[in-house]
Amino acid sequence: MSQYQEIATVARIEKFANKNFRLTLDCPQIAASAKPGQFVMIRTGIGKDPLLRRPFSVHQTSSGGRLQIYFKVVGRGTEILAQVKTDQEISVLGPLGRGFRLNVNAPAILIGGGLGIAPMLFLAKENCRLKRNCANDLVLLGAREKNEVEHLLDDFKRLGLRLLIATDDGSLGHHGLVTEILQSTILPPGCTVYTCGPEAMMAGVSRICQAQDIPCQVSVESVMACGMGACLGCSRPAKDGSYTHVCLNGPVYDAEDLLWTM
Amino acid sequence: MSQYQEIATVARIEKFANKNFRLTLDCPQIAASAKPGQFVMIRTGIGKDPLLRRPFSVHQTSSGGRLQIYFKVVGRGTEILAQVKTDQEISVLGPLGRGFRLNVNAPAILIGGGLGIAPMLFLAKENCRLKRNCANDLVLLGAREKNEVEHLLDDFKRLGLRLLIATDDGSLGHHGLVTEILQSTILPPGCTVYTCGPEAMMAGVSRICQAQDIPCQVSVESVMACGMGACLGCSRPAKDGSYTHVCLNGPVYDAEDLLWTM
Amino acid sequence: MDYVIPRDENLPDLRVNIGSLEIANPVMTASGTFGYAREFENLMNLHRLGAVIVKGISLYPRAGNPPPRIVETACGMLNAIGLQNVGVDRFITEKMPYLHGLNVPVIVNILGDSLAEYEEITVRLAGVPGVSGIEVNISCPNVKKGGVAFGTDPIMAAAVTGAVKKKTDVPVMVKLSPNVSDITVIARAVEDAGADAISLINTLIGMAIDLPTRRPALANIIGGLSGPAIKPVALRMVYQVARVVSVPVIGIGGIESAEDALEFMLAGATAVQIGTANFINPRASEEVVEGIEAYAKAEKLLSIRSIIGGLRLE
Amino acid sequence: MDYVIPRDENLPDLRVNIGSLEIANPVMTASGTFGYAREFENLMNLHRLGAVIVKGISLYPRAGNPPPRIVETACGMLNAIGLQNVGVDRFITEKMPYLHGLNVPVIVNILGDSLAEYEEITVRLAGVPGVSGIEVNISCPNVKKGGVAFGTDPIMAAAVTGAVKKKTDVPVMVKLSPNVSDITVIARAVEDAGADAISLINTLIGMAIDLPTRRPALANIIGGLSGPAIKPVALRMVYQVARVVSVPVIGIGGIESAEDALEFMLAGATAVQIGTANFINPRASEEVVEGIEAYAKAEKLLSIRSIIGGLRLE
Ligand SMILES: Cc1cc2nc3c(=O)[nH]c(=O)nc-3n(C[C@H](O)[C@H](O)[C@H](O)COP(=O)(O)OP(=O)(O)OC[C@H]3O[C@@H](n4cnc5c(N)ncnc54)[C@H](O)[C@@H]3O)c2cc1C
Ligand SMILES: Cc1cc2nc3c(=O)[nH]c(=O)nc-3n(C[C@H](O)[C@H](O)[C@H](O)COP(=O)(O)OP(=O)(O)OC[C@H]3O[C@@H](n4cnc5c(N)ncnc54)[C@H](O)[C@@H]3O)c2cc1C
Ligand SMILES: Cc1cc2nc3c(=O)[nH]c(=O)nc-3n(C[C@H](O)[C@H](O)[C@H](O)COP(=O)(O)O)c2cc1C
Ligand SMILES: Cc1cc2nc3c(=O)[nH]c(=O)nc-3n(C[C@H](O)[C@H](O)[C@H](O)COP(=O)(O)O)c2cc1C
Ligand code: FES
Ligand code: FES
Repeated sequence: MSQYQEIATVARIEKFANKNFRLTLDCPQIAASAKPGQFVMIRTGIGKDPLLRRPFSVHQTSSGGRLQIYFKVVGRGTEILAQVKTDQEISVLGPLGRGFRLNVNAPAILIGGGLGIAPMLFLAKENCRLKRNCANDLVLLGAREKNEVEHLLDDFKRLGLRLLIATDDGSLGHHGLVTEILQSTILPPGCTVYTCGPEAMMAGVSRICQAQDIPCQVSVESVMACGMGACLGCSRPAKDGSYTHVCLNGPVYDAEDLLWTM
Repeated sequence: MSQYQEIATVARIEKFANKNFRLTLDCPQIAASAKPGQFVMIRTGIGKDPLLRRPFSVHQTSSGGRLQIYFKVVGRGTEILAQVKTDQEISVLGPLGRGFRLNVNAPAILIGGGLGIAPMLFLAKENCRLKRNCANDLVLLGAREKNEVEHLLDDFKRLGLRLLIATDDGSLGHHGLVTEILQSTILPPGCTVYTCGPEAMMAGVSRICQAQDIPCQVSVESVMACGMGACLGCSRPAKDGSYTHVCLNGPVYDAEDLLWTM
Repeated sequence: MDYVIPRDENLPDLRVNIGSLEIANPVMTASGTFGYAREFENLMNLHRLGAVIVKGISLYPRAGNPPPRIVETACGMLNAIGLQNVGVDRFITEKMPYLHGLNVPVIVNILGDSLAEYEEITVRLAGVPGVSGIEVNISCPNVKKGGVAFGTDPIMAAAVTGAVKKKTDVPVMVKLSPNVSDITVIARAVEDAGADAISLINTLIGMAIDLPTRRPALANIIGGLSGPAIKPVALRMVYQVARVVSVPVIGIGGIESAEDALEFMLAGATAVQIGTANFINPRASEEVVEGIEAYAKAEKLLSIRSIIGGLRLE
Repeated sequence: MDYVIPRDENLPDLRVNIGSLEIANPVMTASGTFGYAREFENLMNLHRLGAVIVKGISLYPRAGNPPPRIVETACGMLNAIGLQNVGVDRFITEKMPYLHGLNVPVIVNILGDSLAEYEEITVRLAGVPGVSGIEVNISCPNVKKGGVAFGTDPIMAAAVTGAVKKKTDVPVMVKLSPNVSDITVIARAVEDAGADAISLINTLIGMAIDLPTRRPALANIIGGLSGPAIKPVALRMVYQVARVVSVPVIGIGGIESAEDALEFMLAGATAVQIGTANFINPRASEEVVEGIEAYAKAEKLLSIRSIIGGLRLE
């Protein structure tokens, strides 16, 4: 498993919703080895404050050595990151963690909620690339409002996947939760669910899957200091009573291996 | 005495030598009340690191509400400051300290060394404005090399002052120290010397003035936390054995009131 | 002396009590970081402050340490001012009249090298118009006991507290040094000795070196660390002490914003002091008052007192 | 075990000695911040390290604390990992073989709730191939003595040191807690008890609160503060201790660069450990080695030992 600490150059900055940004980074080594569901750790500032790197899922990579992240401004680190300029250099560490275990023989149901959409594009691309035909597969995207998701739709559509949207305010697609669509949709037999999003959403998805006996992989979050298994800070209770470390054993897990408290 | 904490906008950035920069700030309240020899305290970063403001002499002001500083990159704070962009907002506190006590009845000899040239332009302008005729006055500027001083010459020349230059490497003017010019020049009788520059230079100037009984005002530096008399951090031994506080009692002193150890 | 604290019934009640002293809001300025208040009059509204705590005053004037006295560190600063001050007598004649005129409670931070000095300063401050409280700085070395700080020995800390209490009628706050193994032991000792409130923390002892010259960055070699860097230590000590004493605890250390101040109050502080932040933003303390008020409004708190110690632990 | 340290005569001599152990350069990784080294193998050249110090090992496996275990603070971080580790037996079978293969001295950080536990871990580590030293973490609470940390009481600190020394032949470093009134008292106690070196500092005890939820930011409420924020405290303690003990002092706390490391050496440290910086820059420790080498070359030092304690005070 190769990992790199790379000085990436900011190639492009896209501002979607008020607080949602997509960065394209020139970052050839990491881009070449990243797998869907893996993440990178980024230094947002140059000084000693903020001190720690921040984790972001790999949103997509290009064969030209580029890597994208899609993020929301929620605090100091992301606020600084939202202010980068084109050609600026930033330090990126990755790829980190265990990504999705894509079952190319099963129809794939990809469910992304909020910023959890970020890794889903990469997974969708990989899925379609490996399967060639992904007409049987389905992408469900949930967001608070239209703005948070519509700019990403083209990228998904281009892959030829079926796409269903839910927004909390009804400004696009189903008015309500993405889990509601999941429950009301007839899923292709033998499918596998891959999901990333808010904890409550993933808990809901995993409950639904469990009830229908559908394999479900979830990508979860945790506070992280190192992202590489060195600090043991990113612990999360596992089903077997032990702690699992999200940066090393995750971020993608079989839903049934985790404890869901919500 | 009015002081302001102002959000200034960067109007212009000039890069002179490799590490020398001049910033023009839209900063109307401070610009309107600053006097030559006073200084401002600037927050260089947005985070908590670097924590403290950094002091810079007022280089010049304009009636249009602009204020300039002229600075050299020597550490973290100035490095960040050198990277500001036009239209960026930065927090400026000032005007602070006691400036030069300009004697309009005496010929003025202004001596600036290195970054000590910064406050001298403002003083020269004020001197010429108040006196109308400043043909009797003299400006001596010292620098390590040509690049450090030549970009400022036009601003001085425009005022109609006599100008003499010394550079350590001889790339412009006298090859040597500015104190050497001072000693070899016949000074107008009854003149007053105003100086700012490296400690050793000011010590030299003050020695020469003392020997010839010429009144000499010096603008000195000190590390500062608050710049406004609140922390008592900027102490400097005074001739009378007490400590004086550079931000409040200075930065401009009568040379004879200070202790010169060099 | 009684301050009439105007209360707008539409605004949340920000008043808190430090012993018998009621202050309009829980925000004070920390000793040594706000001069004698006058330095800030052009830059903020001094009347918005809960109280002003002035630079530490000793019996006789002190010249302080040679420079350099300060140096910046990561998210903090070290200072070794050396307790420079004009002495209690000149403080009373030169500084108190202005402070008295502010109509804001003034708390005088005092320090001494011996019990007798602490007592004598207190005696001289007794009855001085405008002095609403005394804050006893026990971080100074006790010259009689080989230079060990009063603040690191519970018996000495209690002795100073008792001595000062005996000589004054105004509330006595005792300001503890964080450089101890168990802050609760010292806190309990000064509470038992009669302290009306406990201020913490003073600075952590630190050091910085200038590599190019291979010299200490401070002429005094060691100095006191303050600023955001120390906030986690301060918050922890406030939390620990507030659980074991019943007098008010005043939280100090790295507070820059209303959020910081509110965190200290949740941890158990009745009030807070703003220190190093005054250097970076002269309006810091006023902004903290405004921010606390806005928070109280947004959270519909009738009184800010309702959040003191309100940390959720279940 | 003897390491053959290749010496290029054109390069400055970076070797230093920790008791009977000679290391190639004064840079080690701090316990708990470098995993078991393997985590970094793709990202740096592990062979450049002076020594690797592994995560604290206890007699039995420990699950550690519930999350959240970490939170960022100003220029620092708090951790309450809860000493999660696989226990000494699994450490020896699962982790040591890889570490042994590195040809870099491995120092095992150990911790216990009682003297007997410290002794037993030491016994089990005796003779394990690749174990070049033991670092005794005495910041843990002593369960037998009501949870007071071994490291805050000189008598207990000495007892642990003596107990471990008796059971091993490799050098024993004792790692002190900075949360004490007088670090020199503890340092002298462990030196007298036979410590071959003194590591300092461990983390300062701190706390953080999440205002929106009004909850502690860490499930454990309090945690250990590390990173650049604590460097001034660490440097001061290294300076104070190096003046009163004759065994090597190992400087730890907020070291990110060669400059930081050299400052600790000027203050009296024989070697340093890189902690939190590993999280931000996995190459940090290697870069510190490179930077120290470059400094030694530029300053024409025959041996890096010549700057230990070289702070200019005149
Ligand atoms: C494996 C992994 C992958 C991730 N991928 C993405 C991604 O692709 N896009 C993206 O936008 N984010 C992603 N995140 C979350 C992202 O790391 C955080 O939003 C970011 O670290 C916040 O940093 P900050 O400095 O802005 O906020 P901080 O200043 O650290 O925190 C500010 C506030 O935000 C809250 N906060 C902290 N982390 C989160 C979080 N994860 N979600 C919501 N609130 C939070 C804090 O509790 C605090 O109240 C991922 C996290 C993990 C662990
Ligand atoms: C009243 C006053 C007016 C000033 N006016 C100007 C001005 O007009 N233009 C200008 O360029 N500078 C001026 N200075 C100096 C300026 O404040 C410092 O250069 C600046 O604070 C350095 O900040 P930094 O963060 O870049 O360096 P730091 O990271 O703080 O320091 C980096 C290194 O530079 C050294 N250093 C710190 N201060 C100085 C200094 N004053 N001179 C040289 N080395 C220093 C430090 O010892 C350290 O080794 C003035 C200082 C004072 C007190
Ligand atoms: C420059 C300076 C001078 C100080 N002088 C005093 C003093 O005279 N008496 C005192 O009790 N505390 C003094 N302190 C400590 C502060 O009052 C406060 O306890 C400490 O700085 C921590 O708060 P902060 O992090 O908000 O600055 C001083 C602090 C600084 C930075
Ligand atoms: C996440 C984390 C885990 C740690 N675990 C241990 C440990 O197991 N044993 C120990 O002695 N010190 C432990 N420490 C303390 C470090 O070894 C070091 O003493 C401290 O972090 C200060 O150094 P720094 O500022 O460079 O990080 C830990 C520190 C961190 C941040
Ligand atoms: S983030 Fe450090 S071990 Fe996972
Ligand atoms: S810089 Fe604070 S008193 Fe001068």
